[in-house]
Amino acid sequence: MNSLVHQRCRVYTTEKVTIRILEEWCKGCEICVDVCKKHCLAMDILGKVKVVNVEACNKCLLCDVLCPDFAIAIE
Amino acid sequence: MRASVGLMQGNEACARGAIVAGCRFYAGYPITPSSEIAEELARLLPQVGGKFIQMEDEIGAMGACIGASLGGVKSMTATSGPGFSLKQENLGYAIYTEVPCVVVNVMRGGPSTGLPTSPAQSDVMQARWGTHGDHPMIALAPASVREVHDCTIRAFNLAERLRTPVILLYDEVIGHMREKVELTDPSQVAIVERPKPTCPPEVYLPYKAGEDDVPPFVRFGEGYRYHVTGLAHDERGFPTQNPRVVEAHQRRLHRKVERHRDEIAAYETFMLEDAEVAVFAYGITARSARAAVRTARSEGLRAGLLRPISLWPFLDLEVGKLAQQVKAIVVAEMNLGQMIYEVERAAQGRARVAAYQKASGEPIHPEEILAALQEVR
Amino acid sequence: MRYEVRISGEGGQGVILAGIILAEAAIRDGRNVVQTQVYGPESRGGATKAEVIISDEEIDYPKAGRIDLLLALTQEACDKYSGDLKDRGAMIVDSSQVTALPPGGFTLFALPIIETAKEKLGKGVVANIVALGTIAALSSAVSREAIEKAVLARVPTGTEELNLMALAAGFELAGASSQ
Amino acid sequence: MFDYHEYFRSEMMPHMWCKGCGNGIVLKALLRAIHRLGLSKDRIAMVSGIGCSSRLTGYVDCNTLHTTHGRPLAFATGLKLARPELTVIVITGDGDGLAIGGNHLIHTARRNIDLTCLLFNNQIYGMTGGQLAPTTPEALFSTTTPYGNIEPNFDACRLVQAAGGTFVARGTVYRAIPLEKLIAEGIQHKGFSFIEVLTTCPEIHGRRNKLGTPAEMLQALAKTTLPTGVIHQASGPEYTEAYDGIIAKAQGRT
Repeated sequence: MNSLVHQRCRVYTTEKVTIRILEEWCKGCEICVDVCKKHCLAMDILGKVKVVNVEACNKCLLCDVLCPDFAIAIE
Repeated sequence: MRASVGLMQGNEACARGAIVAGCRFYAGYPITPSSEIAEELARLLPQVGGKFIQMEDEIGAMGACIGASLGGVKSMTATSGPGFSLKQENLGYAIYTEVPCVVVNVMRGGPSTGLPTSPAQSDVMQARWGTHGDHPMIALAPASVREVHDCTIRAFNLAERLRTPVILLYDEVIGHMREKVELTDPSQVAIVERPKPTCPPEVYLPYKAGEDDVPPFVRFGEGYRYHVTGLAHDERGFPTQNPRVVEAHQRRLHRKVERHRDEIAAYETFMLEDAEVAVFAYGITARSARAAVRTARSEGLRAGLLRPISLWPFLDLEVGKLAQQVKAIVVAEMNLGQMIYEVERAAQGRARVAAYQKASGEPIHPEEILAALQEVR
Repeated sequence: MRYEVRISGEGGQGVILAGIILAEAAIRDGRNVVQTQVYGPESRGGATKAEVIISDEEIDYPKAGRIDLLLALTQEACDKYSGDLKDRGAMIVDSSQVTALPPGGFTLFALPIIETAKEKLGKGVVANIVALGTIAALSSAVSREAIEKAVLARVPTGTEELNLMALAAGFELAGASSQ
Repeated sequence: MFDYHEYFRSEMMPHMWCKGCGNGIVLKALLRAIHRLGLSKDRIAMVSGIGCSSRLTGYVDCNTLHTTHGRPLAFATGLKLARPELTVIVITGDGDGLAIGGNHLIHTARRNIDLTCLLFNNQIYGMTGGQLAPTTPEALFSTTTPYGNIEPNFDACRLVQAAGGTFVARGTVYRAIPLEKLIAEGIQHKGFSFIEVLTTCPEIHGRRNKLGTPAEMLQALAKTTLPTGVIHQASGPEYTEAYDGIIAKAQGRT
């Protein structure tokens, strides 16, 4: 539902889903990591979110709607 | 409305002047001795398609006034001393965000609740410095019912022309008294509208001023989407703490008023040509001063009167010139020392500056000013 | 010449309206005029007053202070507001209400204003208009034509005749008194 | 495809809210609601007061007004009366809207003027560094209650309902999709709509009171004992429409 196509995003994609991460805007609150029941997301050593298992994403959109920093988008 | 002669109250003249000036929004809160302005506008505004609202407090009234003005409607609020104190924060907001509006203060005795039904002239410094921060200010002080009407129109014209609040200051006596007035046909009155942008929305900068230091204004909802904030802001209207931008903005606000000083400045001189002593008096006190000058002349004392109609910006040049001409200036005011300090500053020691001050809740009587003139002759 | 009139009585007697009508009559005569009154707690109940200054010149100081003509409809108003009546001024009092008079060199007219309104006209509320009639008749403040027109312009529709009768009754009282 | 960025002022982003602050989640829900209703950016005015949440107006590309502390409803009332055709959304916080601006809230509700007010309740004064708010729970700590808060807190929804508001709802940032729906309903409602949003302040409030990680604070909102959803809805004369009746009467048209 959220698109970040115009931004400098890191894109993770499969046939089912595209996850875009706008690292610049991520403040590292970890909300997305904590709410993801499929453990698709994790924090990198710089404290930014990264996708560790794009295959597991079931598009529940929790990370998308709960990221307070507009840094993650699920298509 | 046509040109008319009739009996009119000061506060009523203010309300009628507002309608002629194109005021179509009033927000206020009841307070003596200004309430008749609200009562009159509650009746008149809907007749011309305008809107009146009695707000829950003075602060809200000032806020609503600014909101309506951003909606593109000429707006006004009126109050008296204590209410004027409450409005100060939002008044500063209107100055900084350059939202035109007219604020009337019908002065009564203070401080605090003071004398609700008695006159004073003790808010002239509050008008100048009541809101915090460094800012310019425009204030007009009419001395008759007719002048209340005309100054209200002028206040709107200046507010719209310069995108800034303008204060109208007069006292309880002028607000409440009824007087014979002869009003000009409203169709003959010059009405000023706020400057509009000529550029398309994409390049519009809400706080970028032209050569006259006044940025063009566009009301909300016309496709020119922009931000208004009381935080220090740049030409786009966005908050900034960049010292260079902040300083430039502050200086432009001052320059905007200063460079239009001649447009704002208004005063009346009475028997001043060959005067050796002069009275400096405004509002109701100027009427007593005029009577005193007449009597002084009949007794052989060459007295004259300088009556400022615009109080702020202060008439430095005019007072400076007066100080070169006369040997003494009596500053008569219904407070224990406010405008006298401005007169002293402008006189620069070139003439003696003497005070006649009164803070009893009664207007100064002509005989009191006459005695003061005789003392300095 | 500056001419100062003070109309006094108690709240509800229409004293302020009488002041406004007098002022408007003076304007009809082509003169300058300022009208003031008391506001606030002082105007609620008890004594109240309206003042009218009439002049051919510009009126600088707008407050009355040397009264040429004082009208008092109550004893309290008379006591409270007669202090600055000029030595040779005129005082009109309601004869049924005002019995104790202040000392002074004024000319006194004690007239049954309220009684006339109540009994002759059947409406106590028009006492203020009767009073205006006496003022117009006993002073040169306003012309009879002007005061008649001013009354007609201010009173509620349907009461014009009653008010004109009240005004005439005032003139009559004054005429009887000055004969 | 919907893109939040279409509604941003790019030069103002990213926003200034702290790590984990719930305000961004409310902003998202608001933008989705606006998108869902198909409102034109030109016809929306957003009016805010002072505080963390009130910074929201700076980020949205519409007609925005960032006013003085506690006064956005008063400014918005003037603006709405001047331009009834605009959709006016008021952004306020618990300190802004319930403490310093509490008087405006009850009277705006009483008038039933067609504004939509989003009150961000994060239980604390965040912008000024964590002082007691009228919504801070009892016994919690703030910089001005170093020994614990002894003041009972406020139920904003009951207040607004009692004052005459005709649409009263409460949502949380944890239930962000229902929140979006509440906001959309509030905007569509004719009259004064009030939506209290329970949000989180992990940095200033959460840390001091050991309320857990940002995610834990979000999840705790799911367990709120306060009623959520639409709490009260009624119909009544809307103020600007009622005033049109006054104009008609004054002009002798009725």
